[in-house]
Amino acid sequence: MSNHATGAIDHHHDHATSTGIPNKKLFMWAFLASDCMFFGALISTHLIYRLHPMPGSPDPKKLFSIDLTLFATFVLLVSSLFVALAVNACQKGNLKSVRRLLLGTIVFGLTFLSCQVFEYGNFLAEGLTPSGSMFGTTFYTLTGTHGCHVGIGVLWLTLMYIRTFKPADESPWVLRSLAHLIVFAGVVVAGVTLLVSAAHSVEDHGLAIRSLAHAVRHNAVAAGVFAAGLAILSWFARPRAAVDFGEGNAIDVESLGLYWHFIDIVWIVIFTVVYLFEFL
Amino acid sequence: MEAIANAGHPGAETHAGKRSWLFTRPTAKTGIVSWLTTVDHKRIGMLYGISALFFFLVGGFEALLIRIQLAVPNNTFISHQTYNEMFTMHATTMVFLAVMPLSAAFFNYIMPLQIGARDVAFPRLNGFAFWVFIVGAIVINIGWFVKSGSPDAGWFGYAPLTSKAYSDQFAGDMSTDLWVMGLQILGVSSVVGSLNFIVTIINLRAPGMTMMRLPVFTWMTLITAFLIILSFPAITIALVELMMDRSFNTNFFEAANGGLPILWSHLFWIFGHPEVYILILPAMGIISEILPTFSRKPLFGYPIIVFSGACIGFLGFGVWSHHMFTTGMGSVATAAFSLMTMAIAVPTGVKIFNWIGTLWGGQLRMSTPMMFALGFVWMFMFGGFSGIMHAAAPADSQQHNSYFVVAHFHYVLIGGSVFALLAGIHYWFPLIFGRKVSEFWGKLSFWLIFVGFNVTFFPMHFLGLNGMPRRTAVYDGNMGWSDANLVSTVGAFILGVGIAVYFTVMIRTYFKGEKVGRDPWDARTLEWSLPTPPPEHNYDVIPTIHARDAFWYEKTHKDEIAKETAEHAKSETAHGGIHMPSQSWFPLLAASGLLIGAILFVNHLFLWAIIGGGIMVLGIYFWASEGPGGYHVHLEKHDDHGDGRH
Amino acid sequence: MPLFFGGWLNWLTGPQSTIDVAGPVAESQRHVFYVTVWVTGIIFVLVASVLTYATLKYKARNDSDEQTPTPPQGHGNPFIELGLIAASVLALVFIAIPTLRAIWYAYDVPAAEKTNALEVNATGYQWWFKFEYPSEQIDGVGPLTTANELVIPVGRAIRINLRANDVMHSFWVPKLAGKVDMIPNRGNHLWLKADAPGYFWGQCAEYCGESHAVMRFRLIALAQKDYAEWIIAQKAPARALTPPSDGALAKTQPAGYAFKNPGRNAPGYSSAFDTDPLAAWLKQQKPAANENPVLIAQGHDLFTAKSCVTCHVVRGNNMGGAPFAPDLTHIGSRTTIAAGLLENNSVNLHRWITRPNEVKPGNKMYLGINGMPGYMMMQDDKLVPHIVVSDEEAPAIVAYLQSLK
Amino acid sequence: MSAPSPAPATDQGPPPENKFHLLVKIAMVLAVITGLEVLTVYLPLPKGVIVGALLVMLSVKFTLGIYLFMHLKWDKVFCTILFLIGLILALGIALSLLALFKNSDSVPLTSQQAASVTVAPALRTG
Ligand code: HEA
Ligand code: HEA
Ligand code: HEC
Ligand code: CUA
Ligand SMILES: [Cu+2]
Repeated sequence: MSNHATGAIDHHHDHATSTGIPNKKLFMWAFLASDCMFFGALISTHLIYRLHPMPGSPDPKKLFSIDLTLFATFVLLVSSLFVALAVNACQKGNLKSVRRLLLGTIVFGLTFLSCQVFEYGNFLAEGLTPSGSMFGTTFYTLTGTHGCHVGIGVLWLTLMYIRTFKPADESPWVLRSLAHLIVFAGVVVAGVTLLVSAAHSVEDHGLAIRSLAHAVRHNAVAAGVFAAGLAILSWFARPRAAVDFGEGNAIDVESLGLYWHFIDIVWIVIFTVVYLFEFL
Repeated sequence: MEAIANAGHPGAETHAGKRSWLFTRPTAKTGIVSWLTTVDHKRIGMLYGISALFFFLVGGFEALLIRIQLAVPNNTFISHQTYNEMFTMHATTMVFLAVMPLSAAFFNYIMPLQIGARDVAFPRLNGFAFWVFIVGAIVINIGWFVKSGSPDAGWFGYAPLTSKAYSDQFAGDMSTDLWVMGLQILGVSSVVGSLNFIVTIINLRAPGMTMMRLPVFTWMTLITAFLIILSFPAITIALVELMMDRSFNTNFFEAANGGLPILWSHLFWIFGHPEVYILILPAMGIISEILPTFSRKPLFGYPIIVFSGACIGFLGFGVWSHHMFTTGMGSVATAAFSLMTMAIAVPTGVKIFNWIGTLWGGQLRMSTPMMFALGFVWMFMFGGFSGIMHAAAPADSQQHNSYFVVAHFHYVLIGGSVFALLAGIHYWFPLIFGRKVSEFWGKLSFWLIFVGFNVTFFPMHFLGLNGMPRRTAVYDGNMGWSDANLVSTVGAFILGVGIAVYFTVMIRTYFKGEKVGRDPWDARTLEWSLPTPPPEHNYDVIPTIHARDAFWYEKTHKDEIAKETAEHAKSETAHGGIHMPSQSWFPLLAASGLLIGAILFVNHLFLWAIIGGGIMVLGIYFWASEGPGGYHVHLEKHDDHGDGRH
Repeated sequence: MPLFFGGWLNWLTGPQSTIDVAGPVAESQRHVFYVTVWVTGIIFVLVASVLTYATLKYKARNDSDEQTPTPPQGHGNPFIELGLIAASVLALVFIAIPTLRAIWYAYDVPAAEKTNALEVNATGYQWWFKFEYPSEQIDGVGPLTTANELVIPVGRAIRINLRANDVMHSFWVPKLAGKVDMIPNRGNHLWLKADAPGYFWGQCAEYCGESHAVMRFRLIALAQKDYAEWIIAQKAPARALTPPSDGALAKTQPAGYAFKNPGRNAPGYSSAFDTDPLAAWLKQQKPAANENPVLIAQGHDLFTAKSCVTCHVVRGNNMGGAPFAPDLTHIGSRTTIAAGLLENNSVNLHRWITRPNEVKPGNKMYLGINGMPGYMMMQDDKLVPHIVVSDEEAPAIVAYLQSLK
Repeated sequence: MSAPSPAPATDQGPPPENKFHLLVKIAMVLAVITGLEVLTVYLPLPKGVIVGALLVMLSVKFTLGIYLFMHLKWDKVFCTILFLIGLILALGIALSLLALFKNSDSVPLTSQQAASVTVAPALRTG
């Protein structure tokens, strides 16, 4: 998001900052310290209400599907690995890997979000609503806030990905990048729709090609958008003249990575404290 | 990269023509555009200062209405409802729109100068923080102009009074939504601004400016910034939960569905107590600059003052429940919070003692800033003592929510924060505007304020002990409160006159005041080595720091410093001159998206609010795409900064 | 005038003074306060003298003073600093010990007095207090319930369970004990004891909405015998006065008082009452001499006709009512109405039942509550009048309510 | 993963070491611990032991995450300190809040089924 929003002076002039830590990195760590308090307060709220549940409040054990949550956790973990590798690759100036890894992170991040949408769908079907019970209230708010963080992360990843196509010469690029972004958004929405629908039909018909086909058939528009979008995206990604993205941007990717890892870590906490503890 | 490359290599200008018109950087140095697009920390500081002083007058005006209503028993000057709106807005305005931004004004203007930096670490983000602050201020104050009226739930908005069931007088009431939304926005501004200050102080210090050489004001800025980033998330969460309750019918604070209103109180005060130190630490920083300067001595016990500041900040997170002694927490919890609270007296006392140590053996010049600073020491100490009385939980169970508390916090907030900020304005006025306030008028305003303040708030201790609860629009004449209230109201008007004199004198001085040159106070810290007003790029040559009171050292080692500066100047020119960040429209654009979104949201047009969000994202996107930009100031050609720009 | 020195003391002896206390709990809290005053006072004198001395001694008196060479640039003295830190800690210990003792003391009834303690439930409503005596059950009704005036026996520990029905309130009788909040969905309690019979002022001490300022109550401490009598009287159903059956009912009756609207926020207290409030209270328990049975019967009918009964219980005369409105069974025996705001006399009652919103803006009797229409009701998202008590009708209702001893 | 780099070479000192294998290994360790966590929940052990074990595994994952994935190991200690300030405060406040609300004084009325006093006054009449 802010790959160029920041830090000009030190970069150019006093080559080193007073501490040797790049400004952006310091900024990120301070922000994450603040975010600890943010999630700390939110998770505390959830736990406080779990300490003395209202009589007749829903039993989370019956609702939670540990398989799904475990799957989502692995997915987020892999995305975290990808972004770590992307930083590594960027530091070595390996542009192609950076792009691939960013895309991988995005795909896994979206898969995680799809899991969440799927889970919400199931819970709502079971009658757990944000307003119906305190458990619903805190559960949806907590995981929803985490989901928003993931969403922002995906947006940032996408912008970073598009950023890697910025031409090295000064040719105008904003409009192209905006178009790129919009197509990307279309693909994402269509993709998540397909994925959630596929998950539902897998649930109904078992894991088989048939159920996937079913999902595609029922979401023809989404499937069309998805396919067309992918085509345009690969056209956008065709090899071209030199780009303005290299080792110097490693710090940008790294800041993004810090944010993304932190989301993963928060999920690690949520996984144990919100999900696993309920099974005791 | 492009922007940096652009700035770094002469000749890069040739590419500039190919840039999208969208990214043409504004270059006006005067006029409205220059202010709307500024990234200069000094200008942003002034914007903060002027807005804060405006809101100080608004908040003070509200306070006067409160005092008029309370002047006599059973008064009918304003209605209960208006009164409730008035104290809510008075406190919200004073805390979030006057004192905090006034501190931020000093952080912005003074701190980078004190550490020998050319600007803050992220100049455009700094502009963004200011515009977001303005957005928050607007949202909170919309209530004056719409049918709902202003927020009326008190400045700590205890649940469930803020819930839909108890705050909607009629369908579509949005006063509480305005408050909730406004505070969230102000939180964003404060956190973003503070992250910037943290990075700046830690990373942009001039060579030789070690952490233990930082001026105390800068240290307090750093600690305050930490308090802000660590405490605001708590209130943000509380506000988000409340917003969910109000807008999407969740149950966080709905008692009937298992909600615990007291959770709001905890979350609020987890923020709220650090918040009061956010209000006082910058003030303490200012005092720690003024006292040494006017005593012509270094600060007594610098390391311990710094350490105790950090200590206060840290302890401040462990005492929040002292605002909740009467909520029935149980003996153990009450005792624990009671003792923790008392512990804060120790580091605070250390500061008082060291300030006195600074005076001891000095040569005190009783100029106006010094008067305000000494007034601060007295009044803050006094307010601190009533704080200790609150800290003793059994005593507090009588004082809580009585006028004793009102007395306590006005002593620390006005006698503390406001006195120090007024001192700071006097102190740095010559640096910022190159003119000095006349001693006579300065001292007159000081004495009016000092006397008026004490006449207003001293009797409130008695009112509290005599059982007068706060937040009451009327009281009966048979309770023994009438005299003290009348005295207090008279005092408030004396105080008002004092403030009026103060402002008038400041404005007059700005236009007609006595002109002064560099360093009129014979001061000690780096910012005074600059000409007045400081040039846009602050330092012609980034200074090298050799001692704690850097400028005092420079003054006592003139030759050595001159030689060093000349050398550095040479190497700096070799680097292509002074690099300055370009102005930008996008912080303003992003903030205005926030305003639009917020207004739509509080009107419960949730989907439309996405438009505002979209504008904001677009603003940030362009902001990211345009790059930091930058241009060079070449001192050898022009001593001015009009040229050398790409 | 309190502006000369002795006057300060007058500023501390009001009816809600926390200094001029009347019970052991408030006394223990005052004791802690005094300790803090002494300790901080001594520190203040010490620090202030040093500060004054330093200011005066080192002050530059004229311009030439300012030109003298710079003073020694001392940076600090660790021994002084550590010494002062130690001294501060010591001072705090002096405060901490009585603090801790009083925290535990005030938390709950001491073990020795537990068996003899009286338990009362107090519930805060916007903007009045309900009091229940769980130990005084009335057959087929539940605990004895009253409003806005809490009557307790002297010398017995009273444990008050604090509940809130809508928003937060706080229970505060300064002369007897520090406040404890009434918080929705939370079970709080406090205890207090009155040393001698007395009439005490109390007030809600947590901001609770528009009329928070006028959410008050009274606490009456009675000798054991008076208390027992009061309990018996209160447990009885409402008094029934049979009017003479000579058709006088049809005629309008004289009011017995002159009413002139005193206007918004006009005080409801009188110095006559304040000279001996306890005596006034005792007097209020007895029926008035000049009762007019016809007027009262008219009032009784109006009370039903105006649908006051949808909210208010008058046990014996009408049951039902609603839990969120004060029980009026013995309203005539209370010294105040509208939650301790107005003294209970004809004019004030008249004022309250004809113009509740002028006395107490936004009150629920005026606006309606929980779907029950009050003096106003919601129609098509607009408030429209529902109950109108005219100045002509009011005297009958006033007489009826006053008869409910 | 070793496509040639199109980015221009820079003069910024020695290139950072390649952490590819390390990172993959860490990810695997994290995955294994996550699996273990789920298993632990179903073990027939006393509740306290399981909670303890889960918290230990949680902290190990947390530490691996910030220390290796987030490069704290290779960064200046100051970053660690900065983050720890926030983390420790958040932990401390969360724990104190939980302690406060666990306290018997804090049991919500709505969860005390037995309580009869004015729990839901709207439901009672009289
Ligand atoms: C600038 C803001 C500021 C500052 C600095 C303080 C400082 C302190 N405050 Fe205050 N406080 C407020 C602003 C502030 N407060 C506000 C706004 C409220 C009310 C909020 C609301 O309800 O609306 C409040 C309320 C408040 C309460 C709750 C009262 C209640 O509602 O019941 C308490 C309780 O403990 C308290 C305590 C303290 C203490 C112990 C200090 C200490 O930090 C003071 C320490 C200073 C000294 C003690 C003096 C100097 C020391 C010495 C000379 C050393 C020797 C002294 C001793 C050994 C005693 N404050
Ligand atoms: C920094 C914070 C701050 C500051 C500076 C002040 C300043 C003042 N405050 Fe306030 N106050 C609070 C913070 C602050 N207050 C808080 C937090 C509360 C609690 C609210 C709550 O309960 O929710 C409170 C509550 C509060 C109350 C209690 C209300 C109640 O509980 O019912 C009172 C009563 O007297 C009061 C009075 C004053 C007065 C007389 C001033 C004076 O110092 C003001 C001096 C300034 C002036 C007099 C301005 C002069 C202006 C002119 C001369 C020009 C006229 C202006 C225009 C035309 C725009 N304040
Ligand atoms: C909507 C329900 C409602 C109706 C109808 C209603 N009241 Fe009330 N009444 C209340 C409430 C609620 C209060 C407490 C108000 C307060 O003090 O804020 C109250 C208070 C009172 C009091 C004072 C009690 C005390 O102890 O302080 C009197 C007397 C009274 N009402 C009389 C009447 C009469 C007479 C009528 C009919 C003409 C009436 N009420 C109709 C709800 C109602
Ligand atoms: Cu009830 Cu204030
Ligand atoms: Cu506090």
